[in-house]
Amino acid sequence: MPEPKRHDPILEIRGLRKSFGALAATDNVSLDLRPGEIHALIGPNGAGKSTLIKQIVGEIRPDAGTIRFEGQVIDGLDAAARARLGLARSFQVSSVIADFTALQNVMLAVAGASGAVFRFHRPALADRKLTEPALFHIEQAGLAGRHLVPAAALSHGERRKLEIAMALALRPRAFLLDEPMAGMGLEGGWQLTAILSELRAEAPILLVEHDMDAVFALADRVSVLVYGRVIATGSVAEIRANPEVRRSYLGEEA
Amino acid sequence: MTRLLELRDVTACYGPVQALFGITLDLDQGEVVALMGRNGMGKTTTIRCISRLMPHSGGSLRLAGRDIAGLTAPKVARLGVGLVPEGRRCFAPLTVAENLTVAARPGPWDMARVCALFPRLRERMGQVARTLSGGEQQMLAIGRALMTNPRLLVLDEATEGLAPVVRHEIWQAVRRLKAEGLSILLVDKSLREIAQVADRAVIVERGATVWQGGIADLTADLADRYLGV
Amino acid sequence: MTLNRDTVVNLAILALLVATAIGAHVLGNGFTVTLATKAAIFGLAGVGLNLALGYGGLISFGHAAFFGIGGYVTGILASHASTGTPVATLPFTVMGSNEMLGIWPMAMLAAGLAALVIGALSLRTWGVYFIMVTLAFAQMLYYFAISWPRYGGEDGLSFYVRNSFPGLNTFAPIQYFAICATLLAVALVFTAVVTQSRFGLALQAARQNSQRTVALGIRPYAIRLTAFVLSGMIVGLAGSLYADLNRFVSPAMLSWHMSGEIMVFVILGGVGRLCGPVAGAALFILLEHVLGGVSDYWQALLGLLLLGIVLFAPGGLIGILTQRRRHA
Amino acid sequence: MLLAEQALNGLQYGMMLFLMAAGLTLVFGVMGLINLAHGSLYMAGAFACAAVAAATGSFWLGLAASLVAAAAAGALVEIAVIRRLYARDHLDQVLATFALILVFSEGTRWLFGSFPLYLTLPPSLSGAVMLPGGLHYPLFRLVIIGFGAAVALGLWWLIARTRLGIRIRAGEADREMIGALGVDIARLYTIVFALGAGLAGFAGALVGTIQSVQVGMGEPVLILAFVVVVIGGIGSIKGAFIGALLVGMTDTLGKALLPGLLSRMWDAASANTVGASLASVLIYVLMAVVLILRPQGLFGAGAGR
Amino acid sequence: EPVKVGMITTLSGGGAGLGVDTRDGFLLALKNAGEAGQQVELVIEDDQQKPDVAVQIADKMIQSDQVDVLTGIVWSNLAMAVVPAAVAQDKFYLSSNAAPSQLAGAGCHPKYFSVSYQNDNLHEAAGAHATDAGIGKVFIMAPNYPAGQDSLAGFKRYYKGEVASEVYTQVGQTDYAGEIAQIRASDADAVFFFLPGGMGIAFMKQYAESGVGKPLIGPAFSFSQDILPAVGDAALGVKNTAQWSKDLENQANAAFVETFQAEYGRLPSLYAAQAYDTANLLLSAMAKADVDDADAFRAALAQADFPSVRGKFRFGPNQHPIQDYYVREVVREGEVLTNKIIGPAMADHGDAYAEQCKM
Ligand SMILES: Nc1ncnc2c1ncn2[C@@H]1O[C@H](COP(=O)(O)OP(=O)(O)OP(=O)(O)O)[C@@H](O)[C@H]1O
Ligand SMILES: Nc1ncnc2c1ncn2[C@@H]1O[C@H](COP(=O)(O)OP(=O)(O)OP(=O)(O)O)[C@@H](O)[C@H]1O
Ligand SMILES: [Mg+2]
Ligand SMILES: [Mg+2]
Repeated sequence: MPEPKRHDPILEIRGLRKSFGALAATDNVSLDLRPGEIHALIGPNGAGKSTLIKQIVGEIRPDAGTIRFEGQVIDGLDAAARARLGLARSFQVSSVIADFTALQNVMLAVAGASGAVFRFHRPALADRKLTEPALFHIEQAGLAGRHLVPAAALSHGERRKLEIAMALALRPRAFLLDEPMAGMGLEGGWQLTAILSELRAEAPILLVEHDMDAVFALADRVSVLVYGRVIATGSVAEIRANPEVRRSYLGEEA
Repeated sequence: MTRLLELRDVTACYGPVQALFGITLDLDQGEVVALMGRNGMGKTTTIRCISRLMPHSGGSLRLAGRDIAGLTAPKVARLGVGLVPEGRRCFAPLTVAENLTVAARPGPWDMARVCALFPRLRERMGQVARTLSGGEQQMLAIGRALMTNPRLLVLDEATEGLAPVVRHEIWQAVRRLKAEGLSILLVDKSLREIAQVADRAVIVERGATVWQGGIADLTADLADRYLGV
Repeated sequence: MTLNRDTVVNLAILALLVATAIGAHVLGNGFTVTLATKAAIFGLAGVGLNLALGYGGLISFGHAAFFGIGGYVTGILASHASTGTPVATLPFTVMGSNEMLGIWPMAMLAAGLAALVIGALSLRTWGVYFIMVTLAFAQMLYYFAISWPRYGGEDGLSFYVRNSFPGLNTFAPIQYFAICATLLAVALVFTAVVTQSRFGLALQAARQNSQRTVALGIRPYAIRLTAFVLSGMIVGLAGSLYADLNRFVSPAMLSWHMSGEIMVFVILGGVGRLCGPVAGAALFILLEHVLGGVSDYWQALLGLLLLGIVLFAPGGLIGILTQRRRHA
Repeated sequence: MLLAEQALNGLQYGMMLFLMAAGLTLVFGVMGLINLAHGSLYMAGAFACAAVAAATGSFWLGLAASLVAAAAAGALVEIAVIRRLYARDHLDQVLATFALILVFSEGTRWLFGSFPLYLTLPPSLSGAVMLPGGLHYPLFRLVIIGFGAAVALGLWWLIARTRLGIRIRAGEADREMIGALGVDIARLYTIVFALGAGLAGFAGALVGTIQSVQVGMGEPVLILAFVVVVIGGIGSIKGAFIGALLVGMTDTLGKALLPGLLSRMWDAASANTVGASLASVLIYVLMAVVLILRPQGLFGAGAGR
Repeated sequence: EPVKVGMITTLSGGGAGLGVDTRDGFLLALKNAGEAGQQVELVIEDDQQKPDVAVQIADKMIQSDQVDVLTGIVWSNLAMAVVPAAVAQDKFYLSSNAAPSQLAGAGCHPKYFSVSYQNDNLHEAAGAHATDAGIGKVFIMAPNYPAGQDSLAGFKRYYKGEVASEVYTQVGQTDYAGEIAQIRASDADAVFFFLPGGMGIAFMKQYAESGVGKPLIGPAFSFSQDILPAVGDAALGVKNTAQWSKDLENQANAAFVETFQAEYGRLPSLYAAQAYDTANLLLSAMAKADVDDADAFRAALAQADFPSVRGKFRFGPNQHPIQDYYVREVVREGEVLTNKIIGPAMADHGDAYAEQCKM
């Protein structure tokens, strides 16, 4: 495999299609995620943003099209394999292990990232290779002091933060974040904006978000998805100025 | 104006852990009240107590002058509390149409009117809720609550995950509902919109009401202290 | 490991079981020792099932298959040892044996292989479907055993003399109890270690939210299959011990009643609690024994008591004893 | 001719299975409650029918009694026990309903003694009729086919077409939420459970009439009924119906044809026993194959783990 | 000196009826014996029809209760689990019902007596009867497990005609439409079936409804007094074979039937009769020898010097009965269905396994 060059896209999507019956949820989508960038994906509800993410991570099989990750075609890999390659996602609806404490949740992510889960003897809770990074990411996501609370007992916003902590703990090659700002609250929103801004240096982010304050503050590029098609890609300024986008999506927030 | 909802020093626990330490809240007929506070401060828990989804452990709750402490959740709902819960909670295996009709009660809100508010739902009428997009589910949850034709609409982060244009329409709808005389209790993070529609705000901090007052009196200083703006 | 409440309760349950057996032995009550042995063996089976069911969320209604396979391997080896005929000559000669140390690995291996095959197919399904597919496989074995005349069919297979263990007289009830209790303790330690390891973390995570574990790069299928096989092996060992307790095996060991009974031990004691199945099995056997003398209709009383426990003690016996519901 | 009769038998057996599974479809398939005591309610219906028929001399009164008694028992059980278990794990339901089996079985034995009871057809339903094509067929089996079809239609209509059905399914998906919307799900569940129990009891009376009325008669039914519901896909009335027919056909035709097929390979005696053994596991093989190929059953709702 | 007897039988669950009759028959004999009966100290335990439970109870009775004699097991598979180990530990076992072939042939034992029959006997008698009745072709059917396979073998051993078709059904099967269709299609003149318990009830009812109408022959199990009321008119006229019937004319039987009805308010079944004989056999031996003197006690048992409800009764070399078998017909007597003897099936018949017994 040739060494990918610095400015080559990390993630390359070409001609992706997916239909549910008559509905074309993804309609010939091509998209790049380049090193160091935050690429925001916006669009009306039901435009197909989450469906696109699900196809990238391998939860849904596309009908056509191809996905390359770091130069490698990953179409044949299952979801777990893609995660191991370094594609981390966050879920639009928080998806955490309810009975686990916040700490255990993030430890699991650390373990998953290390690829060594078939270890049978060492007590995980005493394994500092797991606990230390986990605690670090919990604090990073703004959940300091809440690490011993079972995820089921966290408030909605706190659970969203846990979702972020788990994504961070995967230390991936690329982030796919589905509405990370949702439920965050005002303060949490600011904090997350700061985190994501720094994170892009570590790994590029494909950011699906309806919070325009965050998108405008963070995005290096924005793509707009409507009825499964990319209708525009460009800088924040270009997108804000696009009349079609203003009409179908932004409304007064342009 | 008559008092519709009145909470006095409500406390509540999740098992051994106390979550509410004294919530006091008033909501008059036709009023829009915003419940505000940081993550994990007890907004949702307050709402769960009002809808009787969990028991409270102290204080009093009155709806239209009636003590609702001993009532069950369905009773309270039939007294006119329509809930749009946190996290949508649509009935996953049911279709959009079934979700809307499952608890419908007669009144001004019917299928046609909900579809007019959310045209997207009309297109997806026969689809099961599980496969709806996040925003579509949120629309469905709001529509479902409206179909019960409530007197008091309780919106817990009801605009989460909605596209800006749709969010805008929701806020317009809220204004319209208010104009029609519906009372609304809402939790939302958009200060800008709240400032425009709400009459009053209640701020909770660590499970207790720390401030209650007219929306105009909510100063930047308060917002900074309690909401972290 | 700190000495928290759970650990204390776990140790107390084991101590109680051992004390009962020793006490009965001293008083010369051989049958009570046998009952304690039975509790230890069923407890062991429960511990095995608990690994899959409690920690992995794999509600198997077919663990009698592994219990029975363990039993039949024991019975078959022992009966061939007594007649001196080989069990099989192809692809290589397998001779009978009446040494427990030789029989146990064979029983566990056979049960583990069966679990591998059944698990590999069944794990494509989940939830209630999983319950029913595992049941289906166990039923297939059951009907096969009933009508296969070679080893007695429905009549079962007696081998009259308990297999031997170096240095012990296995026919003495207390000595056989010692063997079973020791194996139970080993299995408990094994389960405790495994469930607290990374593997255990992943297994419990996969139970609750497999979509999430996949997104973390962990394959639930592989994790679950491993747990299922380990679980089957432990239950197979229990089956072997049970065969030796009775010196007899029969298709009843493969029936769905048996699967259900093992499951009841686990639930009664507390799902996903280390010593739950032991407590559950012991209580069940105690009730059966005590109530049996009360009335012909004792099973109705047993039913009422069980009902009381489910209704008023969520989390099973261990739940009552530790005063809290199950956590991660 | 024999094959035609066997196919009809398969159909009829399938209908009988559906009748036995109908109550379970409602309670397990739609409400999502694992009710191991389904077989006990089935038995209760048969005993009630036998007792009332013996006392009054009327089979029809007995049939009515089976419905009423089982529904009443169901309502009682729901209010006293099941109601407290909805919020719990499936496993607690398993243990509780297992306990109920013990109570029911021994309770019945205590009430009615240890010996099988007498329950037989009234003259108007007994005997065989001539079908077109010259086939003699027992009238009552035709009646069972009719009942099975009627119950299937009724259930399908109830669940798919009425608001009650929508509410039950909503309650199964999120009990708390349906309550918060003003639907008193507790009462609804009692009604549905009682209905399921009534159906079980009714089936017990009908089927018990041509089988036997004795303690333990519900056990084989229980497993078969679960098999049927699962093959069809949980939550689907149509699935349970098709599943029942499939199981009925497989079982009957398997028993009829396998020994013959095998006798081409082996001598008659071993072909007979081996054939019979294979036939008895055939439905389990069927279930395993269906679920391995279609993990959510034939008509089960797709994903959603 | 009292003799301690352990009775292991099925007293709960679906099969409890047979165990209850076994227990009641045994207790009645003790009661009728008056003073002598009080010399028997009886321990009764419920085996739940589970072989493993039966084994454990046997262990307990032997180790803790220190019984001298065991009895009571109804089912062959439970007997196979218990008997070999019990006699190996020097206890007497008197079988009041189950008598599998293994224990009659190579596995026979000086301390094991079958007071009932050998499992094949009733089927053999049915075969003999079918031959005598001149039935040319029979359709034969039994469940697919060892007892079922033995039963068809037993029938064929004494049946001289042609077997039209041999069918094995599923254990616990409840619907027989398929088999009935095969019967209808076959050219057999009669049907022999062995379907114990609920299986037999279901088959006979369904057969009666089907209108096939070929005569049925079976062993007594499906026509025993515990089951007949449940089968109802569907059983009327069916011929079945047994070594006992309530209308057998002898004094012991008259007394037994009368006292049983008086005591329990129902007619006795075959199982009750066998248990009654078992108890009386035991009492007869106790009168002659001390149970601790095993050889003498065994000799006393082997003499079978007791008034059997079957009339004449003696043991063969393998300590299984040599007795007469009868053909009975199901009839209605007033309100109740019961059996009436219509003729002999086999006289002084032993069993096919005695030769293999080296004792
Ligand atoms: N399995 C499915 N079957 C049918 N339709 C589906 C399925 N999954 C998704 N859809 C439809 O596909 C469309 C795209 O859904 P998707 O979740 O990708 O939207 P989205 O862009 O993420 O919207 P939102 O911003 O509201 O989350 C929606 O209209 C949805 O209803
Ligand atoms: N099921 C639960 N069990 C135990 N504790 C809980 C549970 N749900 C919430 N809590 C705790 O109660 C407190 C209040 O939670 P609540 O959900 O009311 O917060 P909130 O104000 O709605 O926050 P958010 O803005 O994040 O939704 C939090 O500390 C939370 O951890
Ligand atoms: Mg989305
Ligand atoms: Mg909240």
